[in-house]
Amino acid sequence: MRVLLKIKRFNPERDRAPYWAEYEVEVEPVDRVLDALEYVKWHLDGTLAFRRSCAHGICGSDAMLINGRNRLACKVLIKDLGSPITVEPMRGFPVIKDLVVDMEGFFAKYRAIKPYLINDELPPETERRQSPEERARFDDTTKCILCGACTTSCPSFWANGEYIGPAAIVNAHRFIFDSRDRGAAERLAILNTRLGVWRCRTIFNCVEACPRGIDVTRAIAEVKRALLFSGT
Amino acid sequence: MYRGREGMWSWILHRVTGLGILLFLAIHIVDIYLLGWPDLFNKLLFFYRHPVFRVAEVFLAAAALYHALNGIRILLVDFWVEGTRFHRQIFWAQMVLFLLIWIPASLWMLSPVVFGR
Amino acid sequence: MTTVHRYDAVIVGAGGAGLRAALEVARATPRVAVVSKLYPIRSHTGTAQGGIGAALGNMEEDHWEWHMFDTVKGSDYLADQDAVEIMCQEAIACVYELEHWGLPFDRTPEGKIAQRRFGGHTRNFGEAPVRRACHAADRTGHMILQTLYQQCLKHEVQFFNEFHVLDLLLEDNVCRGIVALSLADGELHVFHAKAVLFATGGFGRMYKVTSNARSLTGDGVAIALRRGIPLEDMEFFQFHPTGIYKLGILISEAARGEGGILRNRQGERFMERYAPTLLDLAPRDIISRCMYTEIREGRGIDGKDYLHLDLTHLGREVIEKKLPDITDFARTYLGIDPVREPIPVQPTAHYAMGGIPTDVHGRVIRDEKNTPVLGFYAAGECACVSVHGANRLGTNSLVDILVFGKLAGRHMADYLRGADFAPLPKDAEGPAREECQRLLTSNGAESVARLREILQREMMDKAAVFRTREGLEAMLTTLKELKDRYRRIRLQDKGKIFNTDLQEALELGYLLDLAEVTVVSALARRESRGAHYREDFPKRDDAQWLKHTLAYRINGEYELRYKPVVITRFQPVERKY
Amino acid sequence: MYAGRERPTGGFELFAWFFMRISGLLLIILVLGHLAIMHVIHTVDEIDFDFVARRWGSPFWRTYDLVMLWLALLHGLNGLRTVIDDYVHRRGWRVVSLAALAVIGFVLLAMGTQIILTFEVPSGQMASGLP
Ligand SMILES: Cc1cc2nc3c(=O)[nH]c(=O)nc-3n(C[C@H](O)[C@H](O)[C@H](O)COP(=O)(O)OP(=O)(O)OC[C@H]3O[C@@H](n4cnc5c(N)ncnc54)[C@H](O)[C@@H]3O)c2cc1C
Ligand code: HEM
Ligand code: SF4
Ligand code: F3S
Ligand code: FES
Repeated sequence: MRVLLKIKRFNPERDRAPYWAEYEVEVEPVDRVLDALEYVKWHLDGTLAFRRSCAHGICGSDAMLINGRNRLACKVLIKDLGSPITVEPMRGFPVIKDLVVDMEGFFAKYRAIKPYLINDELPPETERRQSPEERARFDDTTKCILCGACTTSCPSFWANGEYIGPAAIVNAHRFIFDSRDRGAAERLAILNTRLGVWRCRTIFNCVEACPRGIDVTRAIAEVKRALLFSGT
Repeated sequence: MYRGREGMWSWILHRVTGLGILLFLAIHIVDIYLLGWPDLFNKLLFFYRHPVFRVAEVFLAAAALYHALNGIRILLVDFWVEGTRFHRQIFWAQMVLFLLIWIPASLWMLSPVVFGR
Repeated sequence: MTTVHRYDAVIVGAGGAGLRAALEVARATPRVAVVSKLYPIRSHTGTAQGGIGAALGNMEEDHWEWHMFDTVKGSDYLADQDAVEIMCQEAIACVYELEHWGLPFDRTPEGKIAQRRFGGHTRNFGEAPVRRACHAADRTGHMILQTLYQQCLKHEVQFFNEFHVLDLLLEDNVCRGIVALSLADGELHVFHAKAVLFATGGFGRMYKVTSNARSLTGDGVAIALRRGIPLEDMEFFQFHPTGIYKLGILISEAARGEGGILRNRQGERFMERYAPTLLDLAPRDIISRCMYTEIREGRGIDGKDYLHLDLTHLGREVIEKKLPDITDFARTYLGIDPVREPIPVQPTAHYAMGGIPTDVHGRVIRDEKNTPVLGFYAAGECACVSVHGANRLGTNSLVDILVFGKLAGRHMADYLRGADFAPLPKDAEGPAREECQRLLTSNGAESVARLREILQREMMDKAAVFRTREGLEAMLTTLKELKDRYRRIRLQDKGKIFNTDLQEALELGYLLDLAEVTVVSALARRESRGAHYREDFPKRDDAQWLKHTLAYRINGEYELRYKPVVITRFQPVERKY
Repeated sequence: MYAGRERPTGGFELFAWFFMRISGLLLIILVLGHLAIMHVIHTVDEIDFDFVARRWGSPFWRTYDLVMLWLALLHGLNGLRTVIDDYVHRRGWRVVSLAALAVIGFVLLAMGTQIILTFEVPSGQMASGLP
């Protein structure tokens, strides 16, 4: 099946401004958009740059804007999109080249919420105990692969790039609600600011975009409620 | 244009209606202030009685109604644990409710302009 | 402009092995850098699904000796038993350590780490399957990678992300650092170090159908080979029985651990005929061969080259709770709901048992007398300790990367205290620069993609589950041709910024080298053992071949030497399940 | 739910967020009620100085309008503040626009409050129960 692929390209070494390039690619309906991109790279234009690694939605390399929505190129099939297919880099991060964006700012925000278990108590010789219910409490947010699809789909983030963004909040949630963690207060304090959770306007683009099916807005709401009321 | 869904459109509308009402509120405060000058106040009322404003009034009502109903949805998302799962359904329910209230109300409000009362 | 950095220790690769080692070294010195061509959390460790094996005995009685026995037997007795012993003992502490660092394992009702069955893991030396694989749904690797990365952030380990390592600085048996290409701007960086650890992962990408990521091209292994280090046991490459048909995406053994069954076109549970005790949980080499036998004998589904993995009897609850990700894969990529339909599967190239030879301290060794290279370490899939011998058991790779990542890191930390910076070679980045220049300016007509496609297809055909002398010899000829054509490639991207065209060309170079070593080693081993199956020599031959291969490349030619297997507790016997 | 030390409380942003919700909840009744009465039940044709005067003869409606004024204005102004925070990034501009917002907001609040509190019902006007 032939599909028209429109890619927003930009190579700072060559181009003054981004432009749209069009490619006719030969793919199977059950192929992924990633296959189409690789078709271009391998058969039509080797200069095309994009990130990818696992090709099955686990490593989080290839989040991009496909037909107007953020998705992983390796997790959306051609048959679900038809033709033409438009592909752009994620919004809100500086473009390094073509579909490759600079994620440093994104990871800086991730680091800001102290994404590691905080607990200075001496652990037992075997495992710390945690009931299945306590474990289930934060299961959803452990799935995050830090692909950036949520943060770059968020209008609040586009408007104000200093907003810490849903991905960082999701990862804070993962620890705040872990019964073994003792750092909830620190993290909540970091999120309780003008650029923290309160910038979220419950727009839900993040939930639609998350390739891991995380209910991001719910996680954010839980963090907000944790700030408002003790104990919930 | 990012292809957002209910969540994004409802937010854009909420923002636009909120700012719209705020603008009207500001004007409204000024005109009410003119109560201090009864004659001037009464004279300026022609403005509100002009058919153009009567139509605008219907949209003001729409804005307030939408903003209020969507505000309830936001409250549900914020405070009801399952709210985030059903936000889309709530949105459509709210839109149905909106039309059910707004259409009769605006017909009623516009009837004096169209038919004279 | 080349930038020169100076770190006590440089770790190449930010998968499980690299990060675990970094954490250990970071205890001794803050001057440790992790250099990785991917962002750490993009590493392939994150895709590991099923679990990590450790004899915690949380669900039923278990002992590390049992684990050791299974590992040795699974390896077809080629594993070094001293190393296996250490691994199976240390596994337990390593799992608890991860838990203390916050890894969200699934839990038993009493709140302990939950465990499940996995291929080849048994109770009491082979009696029946045992629950040994500690898991977090089917995302165990993801959780391990995240947890280790989080700890590295906590300990402020320095990262150089999207730096593609091109060369190892090794002179007079002393390691001096590495050279890397920064993808973002195309500049070369020299890292001057007292010690270097390679943890660059596997190289499944030399096969057409593989569970491995695009990035698993064996860079570190090939670089070591080019720098004169021999490669151990490269003929052993594991094919995992259940890759999604055509795509190769893995359906974890956990699916069978939870009770999934393999069926042929008649709906028959064919493993009953081959492995009456362990059935669908027999080791991978055996099941993959059985599957191909079924297919060859016309019992593939619709007569095609795949079979069915049937989970339908497990029920929605088990499938969605315990195997959520693979359920998602089946739904996304096949449009199949495993709750109601069986999944089409075929063996997929999965794991390299061979690699850079090391001792149990992660020190790279350079000959059959185990002489270490000073300051050069390797751990993880790129290394060969060897704990997996001729066939790795499921869950043992995650154990391997943790245990030997840790031990290597510990030894490095000790070494750093006594060592000094050996001077950098003159023009340290010269060879790396030349290689890039050559690829960038090469003006032939060959395309990297085309050559890689041929390589992958031919390797799948001739050097995969079943091998013959003719096939392997033909493969060698093909490889000679491909290498020749590789010299005449032409890149379209000549720029500096994020030049993935160049990167793919470099990676193809590594794959070609590794494919060649694999084939040369396989051709020489005239027996069948574990994952290496020669149709012309279908029997295991302990008298001649109970030994490790060491393949050297000297001036473009290969020389094979051999090294004895360490046998301590378990004498080789015939392998039956 | 979460373990650990005391949770942080307060903070202006938290308060502002919460205020938006509480005021919104009250405004549903106040604003929709106001609109229904003034624009649906009555129409602008009927509204003039006398109408207002009659209405404000009742302390109930004065209070009603005063509460509505404060809540709506503070709610709306805070809403506009978030909007400014979203779109005005240059530090200088943001400070200027927020200051302008505060000044205008204060003036409007003062005007509205003053007229509601100090409006004198002309003698002869009867306070009527219903507006
Ligand atoms: C789908 C799948 C499922 C699996 N499931 C299990 C399981 O359930 N249990 C189990 O025990 N094992 C499992 N395995 C095997 C196991 O996951 C891997 O063997 C193991 O994770 C390898 O870890 P590593 O640290 O050695 O390498 P990787 O995690 O692959 O990391 C390699 C690192 O090296 C870096 N790198 C590579 N080349 C360069 C270069 N040139 N320059 C700089 N950096 C470089 C990469 O960026 C990356 O950070 C599975 C494997 C796959 C493919
Ligand atoms: C009628 C009842 C009302 C309800 C239930 C309500 C509810 C809300 C809520 C919950 C928000 C916060 C939205 C968020 O944080 O994402 C909000 C925002 C806002 N409201 Fe209201 N409101 C009401 C009336 C008004 C009135 C009368 C005005 C005008 C004066 C107004 C102007 C605004 C503005 C400007 C915003 C900011 C919009 C944004 O940030 O996108 N609202 N409203
Ligand atoms: S929450 Fe979802 S979309 Fe956001 S970074 Fe994590 S996985 Fe990606
Ligand atoms: S899209 Fe943005 S505003 Fe909140 S709900 Fe998601 S983070
Ligand atoms: S390539 Fe890994 S998520 Fe798409």
